Amino acid sequence: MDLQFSPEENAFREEVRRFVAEQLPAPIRDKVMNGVHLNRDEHVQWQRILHQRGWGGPGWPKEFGGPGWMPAEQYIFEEECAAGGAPRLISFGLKMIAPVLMAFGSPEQQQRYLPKILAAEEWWCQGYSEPGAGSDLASVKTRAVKEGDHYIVNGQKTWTTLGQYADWIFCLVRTDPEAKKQSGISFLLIDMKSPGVTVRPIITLDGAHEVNEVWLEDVRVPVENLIGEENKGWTYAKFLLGHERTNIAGIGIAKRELARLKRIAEAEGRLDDPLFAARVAQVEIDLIALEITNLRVLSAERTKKAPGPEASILKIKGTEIQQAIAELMMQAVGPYALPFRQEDVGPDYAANLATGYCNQRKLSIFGGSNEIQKNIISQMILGL
Amino acid sequence: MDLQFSPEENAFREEVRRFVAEQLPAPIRDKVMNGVHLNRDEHVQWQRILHQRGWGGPGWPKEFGGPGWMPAEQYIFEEECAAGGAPRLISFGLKMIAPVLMAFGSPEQQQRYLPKILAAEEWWCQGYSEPGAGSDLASVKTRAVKEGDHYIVNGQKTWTTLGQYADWIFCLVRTDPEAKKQSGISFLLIDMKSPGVTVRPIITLDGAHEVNEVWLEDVRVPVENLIGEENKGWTYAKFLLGHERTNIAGIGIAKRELARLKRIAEAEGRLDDPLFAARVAQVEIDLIALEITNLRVLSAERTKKAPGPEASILKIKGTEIQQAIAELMMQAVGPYALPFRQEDVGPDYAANLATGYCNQRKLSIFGGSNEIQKNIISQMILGL
Amino acid sequence: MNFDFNEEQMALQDTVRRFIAKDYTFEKRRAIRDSVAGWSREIWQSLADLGVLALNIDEEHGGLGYGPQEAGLVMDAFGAGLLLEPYLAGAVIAPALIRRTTSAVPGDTAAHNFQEEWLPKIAAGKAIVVLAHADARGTAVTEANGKLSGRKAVVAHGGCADLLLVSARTADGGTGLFAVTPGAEGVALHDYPTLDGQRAADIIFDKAPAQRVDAGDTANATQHAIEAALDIGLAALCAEAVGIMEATIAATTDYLKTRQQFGQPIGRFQALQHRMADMLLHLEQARSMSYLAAMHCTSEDTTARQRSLSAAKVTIGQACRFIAQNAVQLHGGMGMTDELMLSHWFKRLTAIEMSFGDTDMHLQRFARLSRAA
Amino acid sequence: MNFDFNEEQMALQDTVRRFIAKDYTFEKRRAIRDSVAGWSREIWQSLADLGVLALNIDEEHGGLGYGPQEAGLVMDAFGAGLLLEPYLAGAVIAPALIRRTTSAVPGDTAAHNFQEEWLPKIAAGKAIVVLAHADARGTAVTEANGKLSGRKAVVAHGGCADLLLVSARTADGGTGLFAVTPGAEGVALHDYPTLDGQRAADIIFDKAPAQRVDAGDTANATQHAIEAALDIGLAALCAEAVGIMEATIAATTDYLKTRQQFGQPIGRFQALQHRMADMLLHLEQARSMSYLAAMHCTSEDTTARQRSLSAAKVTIGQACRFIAQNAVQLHGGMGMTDELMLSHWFKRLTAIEMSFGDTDMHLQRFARLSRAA
Repeated sequence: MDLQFSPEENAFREEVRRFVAEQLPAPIRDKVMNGVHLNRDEHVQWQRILHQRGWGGPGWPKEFGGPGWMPAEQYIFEEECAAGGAPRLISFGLKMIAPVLMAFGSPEQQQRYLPKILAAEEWWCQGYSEPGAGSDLASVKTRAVKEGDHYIVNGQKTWTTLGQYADWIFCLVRTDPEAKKQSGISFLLIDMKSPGVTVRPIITLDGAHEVNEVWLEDVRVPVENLIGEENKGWTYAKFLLGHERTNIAGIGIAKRELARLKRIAEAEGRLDDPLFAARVAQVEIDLIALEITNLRVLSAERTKKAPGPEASILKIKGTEIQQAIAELMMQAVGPYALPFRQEDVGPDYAANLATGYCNQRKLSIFGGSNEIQKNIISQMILGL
Repeated sequence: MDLQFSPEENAFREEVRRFVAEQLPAPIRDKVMNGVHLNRDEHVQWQRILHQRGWGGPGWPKEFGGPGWMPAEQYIFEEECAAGGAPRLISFGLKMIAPVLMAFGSPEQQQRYLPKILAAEEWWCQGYSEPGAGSDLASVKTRAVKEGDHYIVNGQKTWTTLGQYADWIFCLVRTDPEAKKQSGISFLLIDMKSPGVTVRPIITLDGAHEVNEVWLEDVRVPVENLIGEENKGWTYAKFLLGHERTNIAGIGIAKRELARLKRIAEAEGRLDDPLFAARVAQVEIDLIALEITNLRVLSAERTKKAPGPEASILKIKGTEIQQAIAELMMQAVGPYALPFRQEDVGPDYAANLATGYCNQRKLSIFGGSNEIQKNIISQMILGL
Repeated sequence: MNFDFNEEQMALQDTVRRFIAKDYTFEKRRAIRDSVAGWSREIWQSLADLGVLALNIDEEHGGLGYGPQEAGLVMDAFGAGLLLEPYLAGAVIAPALIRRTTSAVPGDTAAHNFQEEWLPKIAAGKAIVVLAHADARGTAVTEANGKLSGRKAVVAHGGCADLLLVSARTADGGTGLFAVTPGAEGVALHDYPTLDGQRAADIIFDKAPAQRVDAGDTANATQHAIEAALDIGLAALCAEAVGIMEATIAATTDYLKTRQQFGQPIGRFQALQHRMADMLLHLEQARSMSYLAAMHCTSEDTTARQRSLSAAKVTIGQACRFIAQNAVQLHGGMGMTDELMLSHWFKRLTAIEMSFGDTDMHLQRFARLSRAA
Repeated sequence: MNFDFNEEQMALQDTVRRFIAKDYTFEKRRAIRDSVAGWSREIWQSLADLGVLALNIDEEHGGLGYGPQEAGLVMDAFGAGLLLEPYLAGAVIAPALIRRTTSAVPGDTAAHNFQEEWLPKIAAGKAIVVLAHADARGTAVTEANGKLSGRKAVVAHGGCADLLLVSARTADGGTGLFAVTPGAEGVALHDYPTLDGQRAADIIFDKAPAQRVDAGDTANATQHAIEAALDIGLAALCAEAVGIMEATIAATTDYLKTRQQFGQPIGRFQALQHRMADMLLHLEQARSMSYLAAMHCTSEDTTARQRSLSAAKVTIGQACRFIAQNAVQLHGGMGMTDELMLSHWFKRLTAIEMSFGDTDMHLQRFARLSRAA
């Protein structure tokens, strides 16, 4: 057992750190460092900078244009990007649909879609959840009926993150209504410009427009946009859910936010309050422990490939830590957290803290609620 | 709404306080004040003192020899007894079997048993739980078969608190093995001196002998010892469970223990530690809130009679508070909590703190585990 | 010992509840929130017509002479509808303060005149008076030659005040209370929305003309009077929180009964049932403490009063946090949307926890006062 | 970065695990616990034969020269069996201390002789050396003219020591380390059982003859050496806790699968499943921190070392508390009985949380060190 990174890994960390410091545009870094939402162009700009360096797909193998990194390198990369104030990678293309395309897509599909994801020429979004199917994904109701060389798709997707920016949506659709739950589902790629696709914003409690409803009315989708086999979509969906969980612990981001919390608390004199100082210490300790737990899972993955149910541990603790940090930041500024989206009231760092706290409540709900994660742990790890 | 006690109630409080101060033997008070277990004789001695004053059955109506107090007076009485260091009432006779006898017993049974309970001439214990039926009481397996004017009883009871002192045990027994769960159960009174009754101690983690197994082998019980009707025992059992829950919050005891915690913490200088002081403050605040919640339930009972599902709230918070106090007392003395049942090591007050902490773990398990109480709240109050 | 409200009290609360249900719907509230002012004079007038603005003002000055219990019943009823109008600031705290500061010295005619001028106007809904006191950052305002200079931050409903009562440090080092007209020269007021959809203001005074209205700060009388008025406000705030939490739990219970996942209502899942039970425990403890706060907030024994109110605020603050977070969690994504009342309750409960001193502040104050006692 | 143990390490742990499973059964342990001494020389000799007493002693002195990782693997394996013998005191802390204190000055022959005399004896199981240092109450021992006077309280395994190493305040105000024979005149030792079935002693020194064994306290070298040795002990204690918690969770999982209530195994109830998931989360975080503790406990950077060890102790202490309490709770009454190993794990986990400084102490130390850093 050796908890140290190797000299090569440390050198790589230095390289990434330097790259981020030199290449990340200052306005983007400032926004990220202060918890401000980025717009589409800013995300695209950073992705293209990474792509130019050959780092556009950190988790991708070399054959598809990725750097072919080991998990430890991916981890270091994400940690340094987060620490340096780089935007989170746009996961829907890079981490969700791309692995599915690589594993189950046809060579034509791979060539058509993957390069544009790397180059940020096409933005993807996810069409999994439906109004009646949040945690219970397999009860998807959106119907796709084959007519000649097209599927005609009708239904409604929801909680579609950043769908307002998307060129494409990957969808779970029901192709066999007679089959039992999981077995009649297919996996379709749909052009957002198709007639019949309507995106309606969902405004969240923090006043942000991050998620959407996507309505599909008689949308015609060419059969070549089917991934793999018809009615086998659940297999690909589960595969994707597994991959979505890489870096699920969010260590790099949590470290960056913890540093922000400590700066704010220090500025507000709150670390002189022993209770507040103890709360900050508690979350810092939890994060140290989670980082090691995360590295242990990564280390085990070298032999076992896909993240197992241990990822549920990372999801729960990771989101709890991020939520605790957001809560403490808001708490640290006291009354000045109350002004809502007012950049000209109170100290600079106060403006986003309450909305940040509100926004972070999503972390324990989305991506498989923490209750679902506990089901997974008790059933898959403990066998209950 | 008026949260004050009336002048009459305050005068009554004074009277009880004086009585306890004058009549409670000092050796008993010292034991109670320091969390030392009492023996049978000490319990009996105090009960007889109360009985002489006419206060032997605080919850009893006048017709059976009780003082006929209202809930508020009972509450004041129990609170002052606890504050003054009086032993907890021996509930198995006074609060469990007695209400059942009053409600469902024959006049002969009432005359035979009730006076001896008041006078502490007979000690009762409870025969509800069985090895296979803890929370799930209705799955009782002990069999009673009628042969002429006797029942022949075979089976095993467990967790029988202070059964080693008992003259009588009240038992749930199955008289109709064909009937569905609840409906084949009867309620029997069994003389502990009957041939075939064996009491075996269960030693708990604190080294104490408080609970027992009671084995029943071909025990002959006269039919006149049946309460009410055969196979209707579940009705009486539920009635008893309702009554067991009077004073379930344990406010008086918790107040006394909180005062002990504060004395110990002050002696150890632990209140200068802001974290420890905050933990003590938290439990004190919880207790203030619970006392009012308890009074609200008592106030509502004046019109509704038996304690409703609200008693589950009192059980959960009451036991959490008592457990938290025990935990903090142990924590307060640090290393000196470690010596196990050593009265000659460390400060006087340290000797029982770790065993007390261990012993108090039972509170959230016995009398309907806190998990069962949450089931009751979610189903009976919230309708889930 | 009696926890029942009398018929008059029940009728009062019923009236307010009916008003909220009928005239303060989700849509109506949203329109008010999105208006320029962020509150409605029309609603304010309706509240005056219902008599609730006169509740906390003595009969001598055109009020009804009720106490904190009735204020609590009204605030509890406002809770479910999340009233945006400045009831707490204008109809609870201001009258309590005017009553206490301007009558400290018997026979003070100027003070008496101040009461006679303003209390009837408040009762009738003709004037909104708001206290601008220190926030946690302690930005100070000082007085010199009848003019105020300095800054008050995050003054709840400061923007809608017809008259500001401003606490300021006087030349002799004491605290004085001054009446300032918001439109006066030397007063710059920046009004903005807060997290909960209500309004607050940062106010800068630059030699603003002010009239002293307290009867002098002998033995810290003015400071004590301000604290006493704020404690009456805190008790009312606790009652509002209880009303919101009750509504939040009711809505979440309904949601759990109807929302289907994995072939059954999610309320059948035991882990969620137990969470709801925990939420109910918090609510009932909070309700108990709101009664305690109402009873003790007018006590003359400052230490006992502050100890009780700190205990109440800790219990209620923790309940606000737990219930708000878990109600959103149990609603899943739906709990995050601006479209459901739930997220608005969430935000108001969050704001309440942070107002009047947060949980940690009160927990430590309680520990200090308990040890001293 | 590699979290796998090598084959040698795995074999070592396997050996200890097999020994515990075969030679340290529940019944055997109970008999040892109830014996007059409360521990077994025979078992101690078996541990010597297995080589584990030599683990933390350098090869030069008859040891195997392993480090904290191996000590952790052994302590982890002892955990499930709740070894009563003084491994932590006698085979982890004492060698680390002797190594550090008595070799601070190169060429100190007396010190060298002390190492040569005692380390091989410890490795062979021929001598048990125990450190008697201050407890949280800070009862002091002072040295004058080669004699010690004062009191050490709750010295873990003090009663079974062949030699005590006693920290004492010297005439110059520094800390010295002194070897004292327990049977010597002027030493009164009161040996008693502790909550976890182990032994501790209160020791009173009254002009007890003592031999100074440290090389002088220049720049607090002796104090630092003691702290360094205790930190190595704390890391080993963390590993023991992880072993116990793992066993506790496994036993509770089994119980939930077999115990029937309301017609099904209670492990089917979601609220209990989620509790188990929370326990597992605590365990995995604790395990991570026990690795961190093993890695950092020998660090020369005192601040970084103490910060890491405090973080580890907080995580592990909280896990001990949560897992112990909930394992008993989920076992119901069965969890309370002396008959099941479960209650013994509970008590040892409770004792561990209170040893080497409790959670609050370490949480605050971590906060202090983090801010300073």
